[in-house]
Amino acid sequence: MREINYADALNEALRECMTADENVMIMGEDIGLYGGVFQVTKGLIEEFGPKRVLDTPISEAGFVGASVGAALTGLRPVTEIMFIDFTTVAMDMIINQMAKMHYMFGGRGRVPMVLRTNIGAGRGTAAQHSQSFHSIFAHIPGLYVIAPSTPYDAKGLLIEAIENDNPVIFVEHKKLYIEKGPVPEGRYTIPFGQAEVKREGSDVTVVATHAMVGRSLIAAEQAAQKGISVEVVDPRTLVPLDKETILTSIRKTGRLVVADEGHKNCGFGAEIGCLAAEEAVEYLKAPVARVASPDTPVPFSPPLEQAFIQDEKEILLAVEKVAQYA
Amino acid sequence: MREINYADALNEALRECMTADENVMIMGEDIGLYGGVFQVTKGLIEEFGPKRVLDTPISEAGFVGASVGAALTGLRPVTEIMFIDFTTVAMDMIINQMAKMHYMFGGRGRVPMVLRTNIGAGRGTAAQHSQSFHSIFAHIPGLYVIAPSTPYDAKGLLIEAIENDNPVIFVEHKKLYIEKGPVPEGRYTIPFGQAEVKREGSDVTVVATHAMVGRSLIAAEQAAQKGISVEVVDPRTLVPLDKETILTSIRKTGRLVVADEGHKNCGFGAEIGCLAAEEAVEYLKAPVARVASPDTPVPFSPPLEQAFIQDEKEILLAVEKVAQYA
Amino acid sequence: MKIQKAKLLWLYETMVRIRLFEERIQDLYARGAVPGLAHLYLGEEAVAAGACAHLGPEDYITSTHRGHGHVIAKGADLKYMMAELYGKVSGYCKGKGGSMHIADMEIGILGANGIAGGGLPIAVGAGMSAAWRGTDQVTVCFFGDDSSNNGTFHESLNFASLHRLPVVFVCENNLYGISVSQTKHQPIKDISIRAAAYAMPGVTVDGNDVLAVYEAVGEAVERARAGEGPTLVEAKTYRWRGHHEGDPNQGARYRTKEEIQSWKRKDPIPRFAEHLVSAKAATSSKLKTVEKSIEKEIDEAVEFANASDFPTLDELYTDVFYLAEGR
Amino acid sequence: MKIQKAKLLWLYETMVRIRLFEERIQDLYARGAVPGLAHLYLGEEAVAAGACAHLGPEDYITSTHRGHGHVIAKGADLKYMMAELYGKVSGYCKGKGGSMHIADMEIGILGANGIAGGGLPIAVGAGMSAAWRGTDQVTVCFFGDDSSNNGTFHESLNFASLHRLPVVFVCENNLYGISVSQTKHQPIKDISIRAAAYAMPGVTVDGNDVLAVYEAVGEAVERARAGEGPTLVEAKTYRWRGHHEGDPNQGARYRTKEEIQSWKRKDPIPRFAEHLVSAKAATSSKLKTVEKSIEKEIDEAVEFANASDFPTLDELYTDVFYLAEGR
Ligand SMILES: Cc1ncc(C[n+]2csc(CCOP(=O)(O)OP(=O)(O)O)c2C)c(N)n1
Ligand SMILES: Cc1ncc(C[n+]2csc(CCOP(=O)(O)OP(=O)(O)O)c2C)c(N)n1
Ligand SMILES: [Mg+2]
Ligand SMILES: [Mg+2]
Repeated sequence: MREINYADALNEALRECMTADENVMIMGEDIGLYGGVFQVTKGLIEEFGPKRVLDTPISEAGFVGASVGAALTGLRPVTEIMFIDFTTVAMDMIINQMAKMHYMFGGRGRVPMVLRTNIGAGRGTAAQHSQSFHSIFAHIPGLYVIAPSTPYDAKGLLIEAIENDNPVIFVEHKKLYIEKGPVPEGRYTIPFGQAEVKREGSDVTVVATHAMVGRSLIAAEQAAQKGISVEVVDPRTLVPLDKETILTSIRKTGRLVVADEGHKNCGFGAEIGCLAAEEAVEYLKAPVARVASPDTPVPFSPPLEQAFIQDEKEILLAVEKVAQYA
Repeated sequence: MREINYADALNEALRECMTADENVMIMGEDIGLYGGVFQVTKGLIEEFGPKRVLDTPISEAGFVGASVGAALTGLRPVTEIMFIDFTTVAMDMIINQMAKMHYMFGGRGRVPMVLRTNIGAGRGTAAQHSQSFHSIFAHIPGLYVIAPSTPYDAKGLLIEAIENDNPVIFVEHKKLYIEKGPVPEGRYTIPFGQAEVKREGSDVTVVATHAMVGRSLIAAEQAAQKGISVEVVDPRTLVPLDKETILTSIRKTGRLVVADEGHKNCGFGAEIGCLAAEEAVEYLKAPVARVASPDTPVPFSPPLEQAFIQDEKEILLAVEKVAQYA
Repeated sequence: MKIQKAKLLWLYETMVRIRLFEERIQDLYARGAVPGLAHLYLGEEAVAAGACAHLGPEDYITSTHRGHGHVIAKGADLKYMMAELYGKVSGYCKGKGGSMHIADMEIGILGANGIAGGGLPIAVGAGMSAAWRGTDQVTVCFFGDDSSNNGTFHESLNFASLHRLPVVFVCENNLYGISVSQTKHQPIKDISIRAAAYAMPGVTVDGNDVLAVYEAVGEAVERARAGEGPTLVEAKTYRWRGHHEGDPNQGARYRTKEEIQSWKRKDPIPRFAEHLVSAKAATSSKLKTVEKSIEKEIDEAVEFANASDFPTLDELYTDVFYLAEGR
Repeated sequence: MKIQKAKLLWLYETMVRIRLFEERIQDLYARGAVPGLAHLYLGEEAVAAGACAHLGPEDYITSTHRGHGHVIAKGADLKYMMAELYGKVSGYCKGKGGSMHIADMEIGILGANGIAGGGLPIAVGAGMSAAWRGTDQVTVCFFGDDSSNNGTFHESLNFASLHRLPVVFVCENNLYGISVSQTKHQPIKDISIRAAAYAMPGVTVDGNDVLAVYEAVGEAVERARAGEGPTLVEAKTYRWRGHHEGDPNQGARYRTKEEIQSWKRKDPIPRFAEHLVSAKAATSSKLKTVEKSIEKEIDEAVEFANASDFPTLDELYTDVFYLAEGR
């Protein structure tokens, strides 16, 4: 199959949906002529025009709220927030409006919109342009939270998100935009709530998200050389969560490492670790291990930022640690 | 010792600190003539005047940001956000400015401010006035997150918070404001990072926060009648977290219930459950159990809201469940 | 602006419907029949009536925490409103929303809102949607004086004017945000001057004069339907009750009895009744019958609410997401 | 406004210092010596210089993502700036902040800011603090045209005017927010008209005329120190480079070469140099020596940065909280 990168896969998903449904529109800062700071919307304004590809002022609360209002009244907005760090200025519209309307209104009114944004450190952009607090959205009922780790998943999950009648927080990863992988032409969807076992193994389960998936696969390869068989499970959607696939793997291996780029405290790693303690404790042969970003802001200085980022090294260490327990 | 309620205890803490340090000022909506919607600031404008007790416009981002700027330049603002639900409109100022400045600036500049707000359902105020997403702040490095469960703790922790040179999210609980308890006159502080064992026991550890502490003590009493000895541990500060006291109790009882009013997914309960799985798994005799608000918005209708709120009944059920494991 | 006799009667009837509904809520609340928070609209009826008089069921409104008047004027059914305030499953939101979240997409009510200033961006989105879809639907966005200090006001008016969206921003300036008087929350008197910051027309009217509101919003709606963009209309008015039921003595902590009395003398309803009678648009006996029938309507609404069931507990878990067949 | 000869030279020297510093960063960035994001101030030097000319070390500024010019004009040491851009421990923030977070409380730099519009509320707080503490410190708040659409602009100007705080809001209107031209992000041309919405004076000046900026901000600072409250000063200018280094061809995706060239002809520095010489405030040889010494200063800054160490890895965990002795 032809290989394209994650950004182009997302671009194809947008083009597919905009061609199929004229009510789909995209908006955000610099998504038009500029094509998006990560080039995900490249070429779309030329194809669909400035109304369906709308460059917005710096008014995230305003245009996220406008997306909610538009979604309530017949459009299907796909709205970009340039970095997840900036979702903070629109947080009321996300947490109190977008997430809650369908419930508050007793099922009257739907909010079929997608909020696209991205996480990830490693580009030297410091504390306000490198965060990974996607777990915050998983804590708020009423939002689907999506975490694609490959170009294939990115396209299939985005089409599903746009066609879904509920509000979706679609969390991309900066460092993955230029990663290539096989992606089918045309429309296909990946249903929410279906984790994928990205590698099978029998000794240790690594539940990994976003860029941590690729890093876990590298660590798994290295572990294999040391005789440790690692299973890598990618939830793909944090909400809804495919608990069964995750628990099945944990019950099989009895050892759990959770690798998520968010901060450690009260993050997605905590949720999975607690899930194991609630529903698979009798199978656990070793302590659960979290590979997470430290509980510090993201530093600018390259060596500090590299130390901040947890990669295959830390994952391998965690795998070896839990593997020691018989 | 004389007994006063939680709101009055907070009021005393504010009066103490404003009397002791003229740089301490308070601001927020309706904290002046109105005395705060929960009467925490009652009488302070009469005593300290309208500059040090400042009623603000509906501009949470503006006045939380102003608090940050004032704190950087010599004042010690104690700022009230009427309900935690409204911290969303100030989230950038909290997450990207208040929490990060000391770190981003490499230690230059301090932000000695306290953001007071409250959580808790049960007053029939529905989805946008009843939330308990304090765990979000625990996920953001650079913020102390405080959770007083008694009038005594409320006063001592608030004085500590105001005298502390770091940004503090001080999370009160609506239903506790009218609860009475013994409170010393004058100044005293409770250091951050010291959990309190509110009841000793040997069979089950219940880590509880806010109103869940009182509910857990009732459940513990009921459990005792059934021959189950429950230890209730109140972290009092979620950040910094007194892991030792919590882990010591878990290692002693081998059974853990976490009772926090936040939503279940990626909440504080997940953090404590995961902590047990990381650092005390070999002591666990039973699955960890979370007593948390369901992952739904807070409904208005009284019977639904009552079903939403988890209290002594659910805690007792969880205690009995984990106690069944030998 | 010419106005039909039927419309004049509609304005009167609508104001009375709001007045009597709110008085009933005040009474029910005092007797503990209605749980939670109730922010009453008493005294401000002319604004909702005068504004919504120009809207059809296909047009949109966004409302506020003080929303009963807006949704009644937009055509909400008192039975479903009352049932919602009681928390009954027969209410507009199955009892899940309550007073601050009444919504009905069928008649363009995009929801009351518990966030002060939260409705403005949503109104802009509805306006954008109507413009993009090429309909002539207009959105009226209600909000208060203090809410005009929320950043959403700025972002919404900027965006709406930039794209000439069919939105009418109606600011109900009742001089207070809870206890904070306008002089303490903003350095201006006429909020309509803020329109100029967005190259948008702005006008201030007497919000207790239903015809003045009708005129001003009427022109704004015409501009909107003609694709000429949004307008900011400020209506000066006053709330008779406290911020919410339970605010001691109608807000005595921050307002004087004299101030409240002076505004009660400006009651928009008798003032408009006199006009109708003197203009021979209606006889006072005709107006009496209108009131009678509305009293009956409200009695029925209370009966309906009382007779309705609370939602069953499984409703706690439904509607978090819309689950289409097969998803 | 009378202006001393020494101040004239300071203005020139400051603009040149910014110009040469930014040109050096452009070069270092191209050669990969500087990591991360660099938003250069080339072409806008007159705004920072003209504004900060009225401030002493005890006064405050809040800056932006495009902040090098502001902090240089406020007196930042190029050595520590350069070291910070390199991510070295000898930098202003120990290398933890980088270009977008330079701060120095000792000389009133309350921080550059990575959030567009993030600095305004912080400036208001500094102004409040000065007023409450009874000092005559003034805060100058820099922000861009597109950032004037962030709700923080509205909330900050409202609050500052309400309490007559000593803050000068300096809007650098360079006609774009990244790729979005002003015509696409707001329906107005002169952002200064927004001041009226807050009963605040507003003025627009040629941001490439350092004396015009000096005059306008000077009057605003006088008002602020006299307790007469805040002012909004809009300076029309233009950035020569792309939004950040790496934005292809100085922003060719959204700007024409002609537009860029036409603005380069309005270069504020030679324009001011001619004025100085013709006004006999300085000889051109004198100006040359100024440039020379600044070149030397920058060379030393680069050497300093190169010679400095990166922070040790334990620094990752420090400064999350300030831990006083005994706490
Ligand atoms: C963002 C936000 N901040 C604060 C509140 C609390 N609150 C509810 S109503 C209100 C006052 C609103 O005043 P105004 O906009 O003038 O409307 P009015 O109540 O006078 O009709 C406040 C502060 C809120 N609901 N939302
Ligand atoms: C809240 C927020 N939204 C978006 C961004 C991304 N961003 C960085 S600079 C910028 C444009 C700023 O334009 P302007 O205020 O005119 O300043 P300029 O860059 O032109 O100096 C944008 C959109 C941001 N940093 N913060
Ligand atoms: Mg009001
Ligand atoms: Mg600009």
